[in-house]
Amino acid sequence: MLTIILILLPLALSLITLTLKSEKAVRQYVLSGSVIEFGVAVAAFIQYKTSCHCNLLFTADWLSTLGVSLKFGMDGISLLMVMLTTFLVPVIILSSFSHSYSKPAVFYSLILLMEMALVGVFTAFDGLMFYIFWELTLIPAYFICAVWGGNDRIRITFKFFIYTFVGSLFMLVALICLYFKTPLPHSFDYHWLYSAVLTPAEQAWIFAAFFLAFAIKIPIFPFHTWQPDTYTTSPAPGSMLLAGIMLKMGIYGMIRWMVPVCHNAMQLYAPFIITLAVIGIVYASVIAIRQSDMKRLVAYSSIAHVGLIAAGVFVLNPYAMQGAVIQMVSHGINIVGLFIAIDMIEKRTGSRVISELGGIATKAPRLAVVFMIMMLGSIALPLTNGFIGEFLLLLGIFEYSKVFAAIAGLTIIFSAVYMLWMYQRTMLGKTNGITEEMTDITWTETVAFIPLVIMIFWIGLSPRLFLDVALPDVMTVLDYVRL
Amino acid sequence: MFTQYIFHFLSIMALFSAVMVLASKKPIHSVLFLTLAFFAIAGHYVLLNAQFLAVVHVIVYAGAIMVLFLFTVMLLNLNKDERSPKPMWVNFIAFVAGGMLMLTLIGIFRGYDIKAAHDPMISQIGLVKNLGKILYHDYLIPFELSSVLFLTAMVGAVLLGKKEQI
Amino acid sequence: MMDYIVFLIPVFPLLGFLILGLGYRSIPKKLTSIVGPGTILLSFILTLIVFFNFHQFTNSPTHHLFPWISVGPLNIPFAFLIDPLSILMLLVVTGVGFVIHVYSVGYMKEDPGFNRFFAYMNLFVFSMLLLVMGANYPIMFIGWEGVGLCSYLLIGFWFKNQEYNNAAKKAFIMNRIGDLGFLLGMFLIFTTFGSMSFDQVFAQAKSMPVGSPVVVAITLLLFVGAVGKSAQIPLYTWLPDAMAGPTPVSALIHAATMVTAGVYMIARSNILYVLAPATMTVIGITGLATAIFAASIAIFQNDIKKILAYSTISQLGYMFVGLGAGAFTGAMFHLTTHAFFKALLFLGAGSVIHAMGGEQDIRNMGGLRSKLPKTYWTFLVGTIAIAGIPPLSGFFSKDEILLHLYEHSVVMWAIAVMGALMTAFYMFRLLYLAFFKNFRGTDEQLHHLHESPSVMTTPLMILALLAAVGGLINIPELFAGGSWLSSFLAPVFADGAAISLPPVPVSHSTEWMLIAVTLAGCIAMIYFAFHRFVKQDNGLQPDGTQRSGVVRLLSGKYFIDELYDLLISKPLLWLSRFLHEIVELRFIDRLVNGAGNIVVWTGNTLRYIQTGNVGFYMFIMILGIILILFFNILI
Amino acid sequence: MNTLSSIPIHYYLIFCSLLFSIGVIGVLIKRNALVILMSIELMINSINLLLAAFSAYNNDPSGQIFVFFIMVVAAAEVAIGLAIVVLIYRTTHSIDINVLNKLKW
Repeated sequence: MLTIILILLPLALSLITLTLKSEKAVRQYVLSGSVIEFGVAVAAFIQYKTSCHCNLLFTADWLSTLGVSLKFGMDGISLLMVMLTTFLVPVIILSSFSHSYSKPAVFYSLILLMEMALVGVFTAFDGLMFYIFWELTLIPAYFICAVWGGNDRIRITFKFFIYTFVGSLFMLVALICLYFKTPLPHSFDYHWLYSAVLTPAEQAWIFAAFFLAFAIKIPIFPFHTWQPDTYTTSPAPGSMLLAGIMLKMGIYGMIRWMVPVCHNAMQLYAPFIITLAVIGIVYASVIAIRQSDMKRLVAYSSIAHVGLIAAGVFVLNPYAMQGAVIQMVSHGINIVGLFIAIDMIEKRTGSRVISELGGIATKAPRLAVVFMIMMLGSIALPLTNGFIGEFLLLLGIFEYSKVFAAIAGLTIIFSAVYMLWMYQRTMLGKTNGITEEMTDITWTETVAFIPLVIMIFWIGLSPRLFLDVALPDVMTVLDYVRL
Repeated sequence: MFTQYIFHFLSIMALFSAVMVLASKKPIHSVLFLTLAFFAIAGHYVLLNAQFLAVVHVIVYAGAIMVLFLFTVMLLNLNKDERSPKPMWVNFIAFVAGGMLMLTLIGIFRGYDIKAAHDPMISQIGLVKNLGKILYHDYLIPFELSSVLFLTAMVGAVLLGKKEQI
Repeated sequence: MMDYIVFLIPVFPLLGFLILGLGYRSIPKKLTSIVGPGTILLSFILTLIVFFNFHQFTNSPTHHLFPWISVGPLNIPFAFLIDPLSILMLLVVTGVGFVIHVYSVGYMKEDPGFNRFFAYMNLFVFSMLLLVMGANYPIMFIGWEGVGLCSYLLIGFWFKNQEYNNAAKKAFIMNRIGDLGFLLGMFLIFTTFGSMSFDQVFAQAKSMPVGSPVVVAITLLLFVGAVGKSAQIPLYTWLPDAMAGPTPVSALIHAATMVTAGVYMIARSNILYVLAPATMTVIGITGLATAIFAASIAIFQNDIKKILAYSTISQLGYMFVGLGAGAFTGAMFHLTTHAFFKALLFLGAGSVIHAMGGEQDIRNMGGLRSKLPKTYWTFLVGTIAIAGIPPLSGFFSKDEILLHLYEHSVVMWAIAVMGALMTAFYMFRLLYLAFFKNFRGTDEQLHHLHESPSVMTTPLMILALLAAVGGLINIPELFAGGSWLSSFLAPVFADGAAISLPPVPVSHSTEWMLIAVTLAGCIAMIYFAFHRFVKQDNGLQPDGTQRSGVVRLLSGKYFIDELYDLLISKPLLWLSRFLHEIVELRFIDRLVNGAGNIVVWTGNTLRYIQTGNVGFYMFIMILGIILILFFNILI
Repeated sequence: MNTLSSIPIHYYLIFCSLLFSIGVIGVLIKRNALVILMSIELMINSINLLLAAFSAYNNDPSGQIFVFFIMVVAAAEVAIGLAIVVLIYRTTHSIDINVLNKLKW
């Protein structure tokens, strides 16, 4: 029951938001609404912990002749993703209050719609539902970027839309193909889809279609070119939603669909895919070193990080899979934190260009500290959340192949290089004309960071809560591989 | 044997007229040759013991349609040569294409071994009585609808033919 | 109870960090100067309690705190290990750390970032304690990276200066290169032994054959980590730059504790290393090369802190040589005495810099002996100690390493002795130039000259005392000593010692002879330095002077920084640019956009088929019909 | 066995193919819209005849009914077609179809 509330609540909130007029009312309403949503998610979490997760299952007939049903539920992995989504959305909303967006009702309504679609993706236990929500996320994302974005937004969002849409169409094809391979009566129920009997060739094709969809969404090198532009152009909340949550859909999809359905093909093609991912890690990291725009730098760093996660999924062992799950959460938190910090710098100085900034730490020590913490999480310093994920991922990859692990491990060096470079050039040094008048973040703005900082250290210090929730289902997923 | 001669005669006449429709320089000659071709085809209908069709054919084609053509030619005073014939290579390609189509069609039909299930000479289905029964029994609604079609066509033709710009 | 004491040791510095870090704006300096050193003092006291009751604590050496990461068979508890080795390190870290904290109260008094400084310092001690106390490799790695972070923060403490920030960044990144090696080594340990806990790994390692490739790989990877952290060739260039930080930082982090982490880690994993003779050779050669290399650079440096930095690298090299020769106790002994005398030297240098108003070039010093008597005398003690003159601490520790080296290989011994001679030379050069003869600085500086306050000189004296008598903890048999440290650490190295073949012990007469040779050389060097820099006064060349090739090479630090810049930084930046501008924008993005453009282009092109010529349409149509029919025939 | 049965149905097929092809060639080579319409009529007639022939040979009246309906449609088509031709002539003073190439690109 909680599951369906989690989906419907943001939708209802979103629709009601449209009726509100004043910006203040919209803000209060949206923020409290998203916090309530998070509360529901926490309730689901507690319920999940204390009882079996069948309580969270919701089933209703929809197109019963086609075997499509409204089936939503949560296992450990979805639960973590839902927690991440519902946790980040209030933070994102709160952080966006420092800006005054035109047509606030529509803007926040779209954010809530996005939340609803994302929760839908993570809780769908039916292939067609998964696809529908998957595509549904594109609509608010498109409008947020295309209406409130920066320079050249139309071209860039158009590319983003078409690119990811093409990918998801392949996924639809794969799902339908899979549907016809299910035992009679055909059904989109994920258990039925898992039980589809596939020849190796069919598996390879379905693998390819799924991979294309997810690789574009994640994005894995070389399908990433939409990403830096889109992250750079989007308004800050849009970038956060895209980078913090939306790209997790791709990895989640890999775990949810590819591993159980086409693991043979995955194992067969894993060397190529991991090679791609590892190339992407190094490639994006190297490119990030010389970026001049902070958002773009973070965008490239994100490609490197998610490349590691993708490689981790493909090695198909519990460490890496666990690492991927926990790193999805960590990466979402860290990158949202970084984007918030960048947004606050941009709001105060009007610039995101690294070479134009400097000396912010003297003017805004609080901002410098939180930025440092986000950065440390992002470069995977031990006792921050990033370390747990990267440690497990690299360990898993190491078990698979030592060479890949060594190359992928370069990310810990490169991430230090570009992150410290950015930190040094923007935060440290002397102030200049642009940063001279800079003020520190206000306490209300700091509030947006506090949950993130708490999560960074919580996961870093004691990841057990999160690891234990996901572990049984990670094992279940991996059991499909062993069978 | 006699019917065979008639068949060949009618066929040759129809084909010759058809060729002449194309070969004539003046549209009026084309129309006249077309009329000849229609009569030859009407003969074929008779040969097939489809009297009803033969009659309708003569009325509709040789009567109504030909008159329409003639009127158009004459009213518009189109009875002159084409101002600039198409270049040779276009004609050539057209002939090749048409010839290929013909060869393909003949090639297809040659491949089929179609057995005549019934002798057309003794077939009674082409008689007005039989066809009328079927037409007013099985095909009543299409038949009635065809009158609507005519009405539509008439309205359309009138509208199109009006002087004023629509 | 015992568990609590153990846990509290790192908790105090962490608390200090949290208090000072969260309230860095509001806490008055007075309070900070109590909280900052106070937390370390508490840890030190607890360490002493542990030390004096160490039998109780080492009965069950591993103290579990809470489970940290657990995934299937991977189980990493947050646990501490208390054994003689970690107690020794704890004593050094908290003891020297406390002294340096006290010193910093005086040294940093005027700095606006006073609170921030102590917050970082406390965080550093916390990380270092984790590193030392960790009962498994990942916990050690937490500390390992944590100290790297603190080093970064403290080197770039004066963050308005981008040069300093560059130095900080360099230190962090070079450390990270090592960390990657450490991390991979850890993974290999896990895949080999199925655990990362010291006790389990070492217990299993005991039964491994000597020289198995996997152990060699593990030890080499771990050694990469040690190379990064302990500034050995080729990853040493960050340490001289790290002198950008405040001097107490150099003393604590870049002399006494953090840089010795590599030595500690190898000593900790001694069983693995004993099993990998190939790695031991690599370590020995690296250490020896570093020792000589850094010492030779130090001879021609003029910055007081840079000299000490190269000296540190060189001394670390000695420790690694010791490790390579299997003298784990010797290395740890040298680590301890080095912590004393190098911290002393750095703090003394800090006192000098403080007095000179920030001047660091020894060419502008001179004659400070009379102006800064306390600093001079303590500095002298440190110099003698590092030069290896008996009976100060440096003599004993260095001698122990040299002796082991001699047992190992005479050639290596000879090279190491050469390094020791160079050490004596450059240290006395420093001493003479800074403290003897006449003052060469500006009048303003002369006017400013003053002895440091007692809050700074007292730590100097404490450390001088330690540097003087620190050698007593391990007086060898030769001098009728009890080798207390050896027996104290013996349990840790017992397993390793049992595996490795005991070298043929040299006779006492040989030992005497070795000592005599070394000592004679050192004294000759000291005299040579005296002759050259005090008598003749020709050691002072301004920056622009033409010098012979060798000297230019040495004073240019072998141009390694420039080489790295040319070989790594520049190509990396170039590659970054290439990948972004050519591969990314011109190739991949064009490919993607090309896919879109092909659609547009196709549409644009096929549009022209729509000629408007009806005849053409009909022709196409008929062609289509023909094709359909034709395929009909075929099928 | 009647005499007429000596005309095999193939004769009709070939004859109609020829007639149809002539119509097609006419459509292709002529520029005069009127003649093109005539060619279309020829094609329709060839189809009609074939339908009638099959109908007769198979003794199935539906074929002939269809011919009837086709004639209906053809008559309507010619009426409209000629109206259009007249209209074109009025606007362009030509019934050359090559003039009618405004609907392109």
